[in-house]
Amino acid sequence: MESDLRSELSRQGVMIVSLEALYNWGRSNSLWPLGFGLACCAIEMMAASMARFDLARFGAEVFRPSPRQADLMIVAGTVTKKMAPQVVRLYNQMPEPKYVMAMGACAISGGPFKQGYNVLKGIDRYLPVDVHVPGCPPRPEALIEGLMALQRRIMRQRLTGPERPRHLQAGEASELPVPTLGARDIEPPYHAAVWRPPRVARAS
Amino acid sequence: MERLASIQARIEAALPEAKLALAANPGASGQHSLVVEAAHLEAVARRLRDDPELQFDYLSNVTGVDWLDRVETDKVRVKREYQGEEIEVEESVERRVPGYLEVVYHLYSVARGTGPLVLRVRTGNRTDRVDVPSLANVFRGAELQEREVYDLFGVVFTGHPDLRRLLMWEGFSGHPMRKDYVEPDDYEYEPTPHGEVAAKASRRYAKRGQP
Amino acid sequence: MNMEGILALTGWGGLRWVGPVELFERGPVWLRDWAVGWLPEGAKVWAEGLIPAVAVLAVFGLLFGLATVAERKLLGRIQNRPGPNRVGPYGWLQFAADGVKMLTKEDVVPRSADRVLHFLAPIVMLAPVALSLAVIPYGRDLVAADPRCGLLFFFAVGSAAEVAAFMAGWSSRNKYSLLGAMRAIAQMISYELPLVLSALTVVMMAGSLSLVEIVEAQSGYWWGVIPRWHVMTPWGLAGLLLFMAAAAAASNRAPFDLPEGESEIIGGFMTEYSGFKYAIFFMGEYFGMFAVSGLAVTLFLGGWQAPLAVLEAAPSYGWFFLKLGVMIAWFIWVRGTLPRLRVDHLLNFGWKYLLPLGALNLLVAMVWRGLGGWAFPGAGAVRWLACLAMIGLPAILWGRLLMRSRGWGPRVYRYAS
Amino acid sequence: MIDRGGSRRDECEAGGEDAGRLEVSMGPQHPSTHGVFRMDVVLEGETVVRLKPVFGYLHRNHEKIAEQTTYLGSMPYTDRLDYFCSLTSNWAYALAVEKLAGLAVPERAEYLRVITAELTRLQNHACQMGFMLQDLGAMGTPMMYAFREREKILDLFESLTGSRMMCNYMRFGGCRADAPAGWIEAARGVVGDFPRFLDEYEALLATNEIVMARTQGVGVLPRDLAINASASGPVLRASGVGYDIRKTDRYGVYDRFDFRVPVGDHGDCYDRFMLRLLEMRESVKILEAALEQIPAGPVIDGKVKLRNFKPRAGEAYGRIEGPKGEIGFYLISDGSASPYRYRVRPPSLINLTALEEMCLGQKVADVVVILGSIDIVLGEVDR
Amino acid sequence: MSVEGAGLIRGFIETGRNLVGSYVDPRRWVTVQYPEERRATPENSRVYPFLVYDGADPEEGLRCVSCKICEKECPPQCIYIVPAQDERGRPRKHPAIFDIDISVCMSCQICVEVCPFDSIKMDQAYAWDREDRFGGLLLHKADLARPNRYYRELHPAEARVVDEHLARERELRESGVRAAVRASLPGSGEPGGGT
Repeated sequence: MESDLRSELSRQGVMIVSLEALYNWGRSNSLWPLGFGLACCAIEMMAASMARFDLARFGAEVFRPSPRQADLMIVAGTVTKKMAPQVVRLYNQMPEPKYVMAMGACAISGGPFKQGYNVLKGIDRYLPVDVHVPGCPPRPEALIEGLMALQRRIMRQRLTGPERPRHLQAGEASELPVPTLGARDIEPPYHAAVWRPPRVARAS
Repeated sequence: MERLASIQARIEAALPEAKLALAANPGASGQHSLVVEAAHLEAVARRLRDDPELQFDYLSNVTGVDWLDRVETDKVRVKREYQGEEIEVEESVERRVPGYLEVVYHLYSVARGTGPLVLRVRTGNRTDRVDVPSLANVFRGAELQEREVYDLFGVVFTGHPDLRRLLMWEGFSGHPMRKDYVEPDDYEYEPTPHGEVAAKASRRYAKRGQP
Repeated sequence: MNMEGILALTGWGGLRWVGPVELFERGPVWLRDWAVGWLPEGAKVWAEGLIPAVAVLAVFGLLFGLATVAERKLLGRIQNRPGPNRVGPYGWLQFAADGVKMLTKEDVVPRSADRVLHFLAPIVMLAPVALSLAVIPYGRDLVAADPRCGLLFFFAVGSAAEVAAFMAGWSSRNKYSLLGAMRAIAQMISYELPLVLSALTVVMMAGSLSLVEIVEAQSGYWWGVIPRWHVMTPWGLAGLLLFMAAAAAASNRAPFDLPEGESEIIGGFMTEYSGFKYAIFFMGEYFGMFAVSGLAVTLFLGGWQAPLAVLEAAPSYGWFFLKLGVMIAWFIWVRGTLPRLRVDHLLNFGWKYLLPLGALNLLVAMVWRGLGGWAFPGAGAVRWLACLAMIGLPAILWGRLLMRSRGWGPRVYRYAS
Repeated sequence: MIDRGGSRRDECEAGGEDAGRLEVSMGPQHPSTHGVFRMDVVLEGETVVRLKPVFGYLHRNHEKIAEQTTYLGSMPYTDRLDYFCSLTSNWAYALAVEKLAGLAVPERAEYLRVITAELTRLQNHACQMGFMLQDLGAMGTPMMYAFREREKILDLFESLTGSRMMCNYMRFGGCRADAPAGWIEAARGVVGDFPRFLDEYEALLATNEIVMARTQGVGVLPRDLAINASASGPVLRASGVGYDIRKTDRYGVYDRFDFRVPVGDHGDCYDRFMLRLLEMRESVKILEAALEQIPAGPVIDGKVKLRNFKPRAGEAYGRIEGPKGEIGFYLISDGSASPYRYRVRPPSLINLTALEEMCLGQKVADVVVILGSIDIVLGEVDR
Repeated sequence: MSVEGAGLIRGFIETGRNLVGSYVDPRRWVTVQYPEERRATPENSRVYPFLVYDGADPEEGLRCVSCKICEKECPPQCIYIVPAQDERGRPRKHPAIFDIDISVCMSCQICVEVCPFDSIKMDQAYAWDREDRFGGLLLHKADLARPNRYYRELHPAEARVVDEHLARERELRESGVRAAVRASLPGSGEPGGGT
């Protein structure tokens, strides 16, 4: 339905709720995160769920310890190469629809530790990330902003057509290949299907 | 320094075969150390722990240091014949000093509130003679730290109850904390490259060949 | 409006003037009779069973949704935060959002799982507890089924839920699930007994296994003010406390939520469940809590009886659900306060503490009845205190003995010189 | 002392490789391993017969990075070691560098260091108790109360240092910035309110029968083993060793304050829990005195260079009593702008040395409690 | 002398007090309902750096002279600077490119401390959530430039000190120039320099 017609109707007191809107409303307002902390950012994630900021107001305080019941993976902290296979495995264990939030500089790009030999330079090399929340660590307010951005993103999604969410597209795998630990480095260094970085022109 | 010398004398009196050397610290901290031969490390540590006058019962810190092979130039005076005359000239001679791995122990005494006593022990070289006796049987506190030194520096602790890698995964090769460790190259996306990283990143971009 | 009341359809065909009190009180029954009346004769029997069943499921389904939100809000308040407050008015539609999400979530079955058992377990979890809701009288004449042995039916059916927990844990092929399942079984065996024992006291005093009759046995008031609920007697009070402790264990609520102990074994037997199956487990757990709370209300708190004679004007089912709400709030409060027990503590607590006290309570109830003949001034108070001491003192002393024998107790600390 | 631990281990292994054993890998993603820590546990029923910790899931190469950057550049990284206690890590590092370079610290800076370190101790201990109770299965309530108080302290940190968690506050030869106007008063208010929270905690938990049953006699660390395994901080003191670096080393200006060091006699989880409670009460005393006595003056030695800081060749080991135990830094300088060797002595890692001994024969539910009572933080364990 | 069970009851009283207290006691009602309610961040608070410019033109007024000190001192190496060049190819005291990768920045403010020109300062905006990592989190010169007025609003006390310092420097520089000019004039015996 056209959005202006819908808004006109709602002004007249007629609420039109499409199945799509209901579906999006449900999943955006019930984002249960995986209780999954990696490093410093996990503490701010916890702080966000505590009394001062209270993530519960958004219905998102139900930190599920089991990935089977979680909707949102907040990658909060440094992903090391040793940990990366487990993170991908956890993502694979989550049921669709699932979302990934990269919280903090380390999860996005390796952050301050990107120079390290055991640090993965961004979880988006292996997982499709929906929202990036930079910060070192992000303040709880920033995390809440990120959560609201994710909610808006879900509400915007159309269930049909080429723009439909990933989990509704045929051929999009719910499980991603798990990288393995090699003798010197993690292999492969990234999944080409997920990660397509642009080239930044820089003088060496 | 004096106190350390008296400790040295005390240990040498109790363990005549163990030769200790004093290593002076040129820095401001004044924490000088005792260098122990690897063969006598365990006996010395046990003595330090059990001697009623010393009671260094608390092994606070164990760590490795990688000293690379280095070239030293010594000034030597040599006699040379110069225009039929023998004169003494100063020449610089390059000398290759083999590197070694060093394990440093910081001991404290809980019973007496003294410390730190710094012990150092050195391996033969950096490649094949890298073993040092483990202190895990004298101080349990050394167990995990020795594993870490093994993992990151490649010092092999003989007699360690469970010598496995601590931080890196099983099957990893190399010892990352060594000074000559070459880090894996994963600079596929570097918007702010510097120095060496910039070179690596541009190599990466050239290989990928995408715009 | 007519002072006589309003015109109401009282059942099939009976149209007469009734007052608002009667309307609310009898309304549900009339509604049922009216609906049944439309049907042909052969279908009436079925409808008479089906309509209450649907009504119970609908009411408790809604209650389940509201209880989850209430739990999150109340826990929030205990923890100095508001809890869900943005979805729907004051956050009360949070359960709907969760429900929509759960319904549309992918259902993952682990590759190595036993698919049949894995599928059946949530159903086996929910069905018996839903059945056990049938025998609870929600109001005057408002009970889905009133068998002569209602209490027996309740316990027989209710304990099937633990089988479901074991099915779930076993079929998931996950070590944490299995640990949770084993804990569930151990817990069931230990806690059914004290649960039944404390209920048995009531059966003995009321002389009936029918829950409707047990409620009726608690009607009336002492001196016209204090309701004759069982909880007002020493044995009833002790019985209620024992029952609530055992009930928390039976419904896997804190501090006895070991089968799913999140901090130890992830989600216990539910670890591998996702989407709607998980929601059904969740629902089964809440239904179990409603059932035991409803039974506690029925057995000890006078069921649908009003607390004061003047308040009897309010509909009886209103009182029942109010009391049920208080019980649920108590469960939530406990969850917000207490840490979890350990398996062996749980078993010890059940076998060594609750069970002997339950048996003692039976004795106290007998004494209470035996002392009923006393007729000197203040006899009531003496009898009350004597019986309370009979159960209270052993409870405290026995508890102390058990604690001290393990060396548990407060400590005094020294300071280094 | 070691032999006993060893024999106990052998005994359990000799118990037979019969059926009924269950190998569980707890972690690296487990709600109660406080991050990405893993324990490979062998269970008989629910009893632990073997436990092997697996580290390294958060090994982010702190030491290597520090050897490639300047002395100053490592300071913000020390924040991220123990992300609950950035200020004490700052202090330990600054202390080591000051020893290395022979720097003195102005008096006001010393007081600010004591104040921030003790505030850090308060919030760390409060949160540790919250986490431990979370592991015991309390639905977050104690943790919520702890974080409620922590936020007040973080507000102080933010207005002093600019950041809630990653303070990066201390510099070689002092502190980066002086306290803003009104900060001391605000800190006095927070410290004055704190005992109320401690009372609340004590009422909620200290005599709670379930807490006592779950923690008393659980995870006992005998005195000799505690010393031999280099345990430190509250873990060491709970085992009956009155060893506090604030008293022994008298670093900073700690000798000006009157405080006591509580000591436990049983070495179990309850002792470790209660000691933290008592230590917080002592910290409040230190804070009250420090906020009263703090002198005016500069907060940093103006002669110390910020850039091109090159201490002369040598080495130093500096340590302080962090909330989790002895945190020390060992530095070797070769006279250049970055340390030749940079080593962190991580209390969390070393306190885990005797984890297996503490867990053997206990139930699986106790393992998480024992781990919680040790108070580890993975950033520091793996570095 | 304690009675078993008293500990549990004490716990219930405590949680009950908090339950009631969250309705009546402001000390037990600590939630800041973000985004409707926001707490003012303290003056010292810091998130990401920005570049200060004087005057009205964000390009020409930039204080940055492209000395690359911050680039070198930045611990995670997230700053990238290329100096501008004039027509003859000589480096100008102005950055052509000044990028900060905030997906790497650790908000340590070491760049602020080492900057001798007071040109880089810390911002307090924290909401940087982006769906696009590659474009959205690399801040360029234009995104980073902020007027001095903005800095004064964020950090009033600090800005006052900086402004005074800069004014004094400018004065010295100008008086130095004047003195130097005077010194170069014939017949003047005044010593030059602006110390």
